[in-house]
Amino acid sequence: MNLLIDLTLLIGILAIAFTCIVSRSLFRSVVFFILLGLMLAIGWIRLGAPDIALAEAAIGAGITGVLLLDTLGHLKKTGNLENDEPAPSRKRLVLAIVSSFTLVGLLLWAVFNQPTPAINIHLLVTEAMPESGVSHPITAVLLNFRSYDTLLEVGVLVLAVLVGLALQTDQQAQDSLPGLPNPLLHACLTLLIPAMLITSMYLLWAGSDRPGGAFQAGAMLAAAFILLHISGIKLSSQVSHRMMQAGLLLGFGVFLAVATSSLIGGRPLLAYPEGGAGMLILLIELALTLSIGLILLSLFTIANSPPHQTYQGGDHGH
Amino acid sequence: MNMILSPIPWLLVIPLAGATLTMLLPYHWRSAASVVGIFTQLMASVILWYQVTHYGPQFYAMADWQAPLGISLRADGLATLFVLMSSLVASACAFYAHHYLSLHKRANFWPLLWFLWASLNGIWLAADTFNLYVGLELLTFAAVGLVAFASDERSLEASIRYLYAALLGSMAYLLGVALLYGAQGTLAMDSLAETWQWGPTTQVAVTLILGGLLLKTAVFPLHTWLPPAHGGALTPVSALLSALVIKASFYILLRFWIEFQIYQFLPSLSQLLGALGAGAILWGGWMALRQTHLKMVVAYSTVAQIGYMTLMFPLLVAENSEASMLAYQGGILMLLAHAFAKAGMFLAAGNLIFCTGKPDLVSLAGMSRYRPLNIFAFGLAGVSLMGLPPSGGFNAKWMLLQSSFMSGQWWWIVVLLLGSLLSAAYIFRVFAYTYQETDALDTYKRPRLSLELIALSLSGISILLGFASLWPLEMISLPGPVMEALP
Amino acid sequence: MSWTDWLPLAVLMTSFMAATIIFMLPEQRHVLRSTINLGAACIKLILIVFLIQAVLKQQYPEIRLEVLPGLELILRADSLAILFAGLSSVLWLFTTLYAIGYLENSPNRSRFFGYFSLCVASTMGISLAGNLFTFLIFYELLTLSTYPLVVHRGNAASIKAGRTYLIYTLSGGVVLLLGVAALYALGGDIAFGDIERTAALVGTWPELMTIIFILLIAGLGVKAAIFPFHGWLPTAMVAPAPVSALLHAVAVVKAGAFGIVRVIYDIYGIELSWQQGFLFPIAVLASFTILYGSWRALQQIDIKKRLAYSTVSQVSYILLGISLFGPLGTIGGLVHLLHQGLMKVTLFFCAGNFAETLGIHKIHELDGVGKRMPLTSAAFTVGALGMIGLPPVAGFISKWYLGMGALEANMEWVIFVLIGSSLLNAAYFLPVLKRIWFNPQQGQWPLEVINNNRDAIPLLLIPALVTASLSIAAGLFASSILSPLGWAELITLREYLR
Amino acid sequence: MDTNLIFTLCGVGLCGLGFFGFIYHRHLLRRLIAFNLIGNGTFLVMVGFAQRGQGVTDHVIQALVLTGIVVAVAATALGLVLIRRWFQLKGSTQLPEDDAS
Repeated sequence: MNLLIDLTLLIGILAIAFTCIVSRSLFRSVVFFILLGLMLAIGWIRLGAPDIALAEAAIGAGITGVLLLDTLGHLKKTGNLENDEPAPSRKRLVLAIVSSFTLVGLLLWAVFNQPTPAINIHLLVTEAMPESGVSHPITAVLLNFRSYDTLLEVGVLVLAVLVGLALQTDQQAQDSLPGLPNPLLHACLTLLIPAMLITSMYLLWAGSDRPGGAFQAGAMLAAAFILLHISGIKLSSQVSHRMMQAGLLLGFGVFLAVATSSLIGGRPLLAYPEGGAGMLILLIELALTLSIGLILLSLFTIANSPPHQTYQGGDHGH
Repeated sequence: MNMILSPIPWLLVIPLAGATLTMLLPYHWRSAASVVGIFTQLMASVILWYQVTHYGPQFYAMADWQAPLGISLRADGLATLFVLMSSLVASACAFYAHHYLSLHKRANFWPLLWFLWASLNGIWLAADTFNLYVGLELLTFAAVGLVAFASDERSLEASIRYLYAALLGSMAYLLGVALLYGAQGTLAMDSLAETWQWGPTTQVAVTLILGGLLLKTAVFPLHTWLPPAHGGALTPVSALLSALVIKASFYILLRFWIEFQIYQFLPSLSQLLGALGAGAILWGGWMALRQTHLKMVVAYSTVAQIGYMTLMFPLLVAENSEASMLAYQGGILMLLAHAFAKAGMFLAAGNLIFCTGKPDLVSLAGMSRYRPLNIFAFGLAGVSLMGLPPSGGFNAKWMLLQSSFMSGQWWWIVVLLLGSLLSAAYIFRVFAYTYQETDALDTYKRPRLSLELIALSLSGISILLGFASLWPLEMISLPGPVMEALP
Repeated sequence: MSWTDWLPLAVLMTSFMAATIIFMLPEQRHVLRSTINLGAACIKLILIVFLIQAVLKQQYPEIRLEVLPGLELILRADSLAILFAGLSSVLWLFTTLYAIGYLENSPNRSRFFGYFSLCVASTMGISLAGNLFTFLIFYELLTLSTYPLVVHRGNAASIKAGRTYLIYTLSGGVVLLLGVAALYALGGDIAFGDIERTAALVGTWPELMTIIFILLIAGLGVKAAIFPFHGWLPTAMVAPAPVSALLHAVAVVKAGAFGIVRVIYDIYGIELSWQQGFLFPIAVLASFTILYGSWRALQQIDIKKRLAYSTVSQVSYILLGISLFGPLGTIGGLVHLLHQGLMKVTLFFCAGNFAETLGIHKIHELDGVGKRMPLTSAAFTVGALGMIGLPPVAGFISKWYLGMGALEANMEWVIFVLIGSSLLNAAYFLPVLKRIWFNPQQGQWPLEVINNNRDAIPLLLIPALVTASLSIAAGLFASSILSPLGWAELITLREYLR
Repeated sequence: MDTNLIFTLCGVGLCGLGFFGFIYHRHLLRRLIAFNLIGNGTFLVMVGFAQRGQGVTDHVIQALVLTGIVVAVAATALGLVLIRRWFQLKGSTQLPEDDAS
């Protein structure tokens, strides 16, 4: 029975992915891409990875999907959606087929010749769990054992926003999506938004002993923010620019501060003081959730706003 | 040793904190904060150098979790040299940028630079394959951002091209790491090296990692994204990209190649890499010769110079330890000399373009008369890139030549020598333009003296390396994981 | 380490420091610039005198710096080094004087004199190099620092000449690098004079060592302008006259010839070279170049071009002398290294004077110039007669020893080469002298810069007169130990026939 | 055929399809979608392959995939920002064809 489900998922995922790639309509491609994310979420549950399933659904399918759809809407409005798309050349087709088949062949060869790993890291994880300060292993890995990776990863997120902001100089960005003046939608939102916020908080809190955590919670928060944004309630106009920036950096800043405080306490970077791991992790996660929500929202709004059109001549300041 | 005295975490914390601060501070304070950061960063690099030379390689367990469960950082001689190199070049480029960019551009430049710097230090010190992936992504984003923020059409196109190539590269790398983890059950480089077992899985993993890193390093024929990105970015950015950013993926490749002893088990792959390097030298040189814009000449020169560095791979041969050692040292010296020479050359080129106000070569006529200091800086860098003595580039070429002789691979000698002639051709072609006398009076703009001096000092270092090569060579030959894995 | 050991470095640094300071000087500060130039030249001469004393006492000052594992930069003053360094520093002084006069009021003097000093610094490095690696470094540096001088005028012709110059010299440099690197790969760092090591290598790898010899000679032959690598020299004539003097007499071609001397005497050893049969092909090639250069000189109507081909021919005398196995041939070759420098620099100074004073570039324009510019013409005559080999000018001494050397080495055919070449020399110089002294002036001078019937300005005239006098003095006082001949004999006795 | 293997194979397929799309298409948005497919495929391979080797649920690799997903969404967002600027500046949805470089 399980095998049947797995095989169905396999075929389904591949079929959707295939359609997504070859579909003539870009819109359909995007829709199929979102669908693929949802299918993958089921797949992740089958793989025993509910955390990833949540993240995939919220971030992979949700946020990425919204970003893509929004871009599509923009393209459609500027009339760039389907017109100037000549069929790629035959040479490209041959090259693409040959290289992807080579890749698949190599990977299959690698997969079917898998040796037995010499190191079983999960044993080490189990052994170290009591000292981690949390009871959910993934949170322990993300925010304790390999917290350095996570720190840099949050850096990547901040950096993405930073690049977006650097490209956008026009502060009074006018939005390409006008607010949707739909009373029904507003009614729905008044119910939906609090529910989403609560879910987000739950995800955050759950992270310490079961699936969930800052990223999933942050994504949920971002989804709520984006919904608000689309419905015409602009968060960016409610709070000042500086507040917004502080919010974006809050998670990264708190994370970095905690990391550095351990240095000053004479411990290695990122090492939590004895007994304080749980608290500090929760603190970091709290800050991260808010920041991730704001970062994902900003990524959405930055993509939306038109840039300054004029090229500013020479780049020399003097 | 007391953990608080180790400079390793500070090398990461300072730039990350610098990035955060410079994003939050008002525009006018960002430079001041950065200057403080730059000096602490230089100090930390020097302390690291002192510690490594006196107490041997340093290991640092992040969050106090030992690898393979946690993430370790390693500072051996090689890593320390790269930390020093990137600190020097990045500081020089930062000071240049401070004078070169307008206030608004500068404000955005600082946080991007700090992220770039953090990721570079992270990569030099990393000892974990997945950590390297995150570091590479951080580096890519910062670099793409720096290219894009020139905010004209050309740089935007270049940054998109760059982003796509880099993303594909990191994904290939990640896939390779996934396979390695599946086969070995660990991500830490040291334990990977210990438990390494050759088989189809590791071979495919190596191929994927190799492909991804080659794409990110812009090794011929995967170089097409590089010239527009490096040639189209703002001058201090071009210098950073050519001098440091491409070195990061090359450095990872080199570490993999030696520490996992790939050179020993896949010699044919080494030869392939050498062939790609040869292609890069000849094609990059040829294309540099055909460019009409100054910065494009310099950018294509980077393509060719990457080829020289790649030539060290086929010269790492298991049977001949002397030749391997020479290749290793020569290759690193080449990389080091290129970092300084290319940064100096890009900055000098930027100054020249600022003087004439036009990016093309023809407008350079009379420059050697009116702006001799810039031409001199450009020339010194050129000497090192051509591999003419006395320069770091020449010493490196000499060592690679010796290594080719010793391992009996005469064909690389031909490539090395032909390549020098080609590079001489494209560099002197630029000179020929600058020596042309025109009737035009000196109506050109004059860059600040500090801008000229920064370019000159970077180029000067590449020349000085010709006399002080022993110092970096001793440094990278300090005991450590790389030296243990060399034959 | 005694204080004399620092002398070689000091000799090098005088020019380097001068170059650096001059680069920094603003264009208008030409008095200061000239002072620095001449001051450096004089200091260098004094340092050379100290070096000569040390070498006479059989001390060989030496300084080393390890640049790569097992590879050192060595600066060492032995008698051969002093021969070349002495020549260059004497001629540098006069060429600098001349250049100051020549470039008066022309643009880009800062750049010019900066590279000029750099060029001499490299020449000093070449002469004082203690191993092939050091030699190679300064040899390439010489290429780099002469390029800006060749293209100095910045017109299309000089840019093109610069390109030709680079194509030849950089390719030569690559061939030389290949040879040096291969030799290093076989035998490690071989210092000059360590001929036993090379002998052992030749015993082990005779073919490889022959190939390396060919590579080294070919690489050096480009700068020495041996046929067929001579093409750059006449093209480079577009450069200003002081640069021509530098290329032809002081630095560049001499560097090539000097390098060949080093390779044959101090790397392979003259006996080994002879046993391996390396010398005969060089003798043939040198002879051919001598005749060919003279023949081409005969066809030129441009004064500087004729002098250029004359250089092609004359530099090969040096090689011919070296390739004659025996002390007399060696003396002849070495002494010609100096004599040719003195005489050729005189000729170029005079050619420059003709051009600068009266705008004369072609030979037929020289008619009657002897009356208008008697002193310059006299100096020119001394140089020309010396080239032909008439006593008492120095050129005679060289040819005499070359002839004796040929007999000693049982290569009588060389005598015919010498005679033939002297006849050709006479054929292309005597008509010029006839025009200068005996033909009447034909109409107006092409471009009379200096009116009121005066000769060239003193700054241009004095260097020419001094070098002309030195050419005669070198012939007249040949028996003195400090004359070129005396020094060449010292080298030959001390170093090669131990 | 266990679940881990099946999803590893699924990942391999996604990588192949994504790689095909990345090379074949010139439309920047399509290439970005293709990149995301490769990413998803890689994540599946990471977890499936590792768990197949280890034989149990591997929390370390799952945590890494979480990191990977976040990085991928950041990359996508950054790509979209650049692409949309490109649309606005050039009115084109693809980069000019490479000339001889």
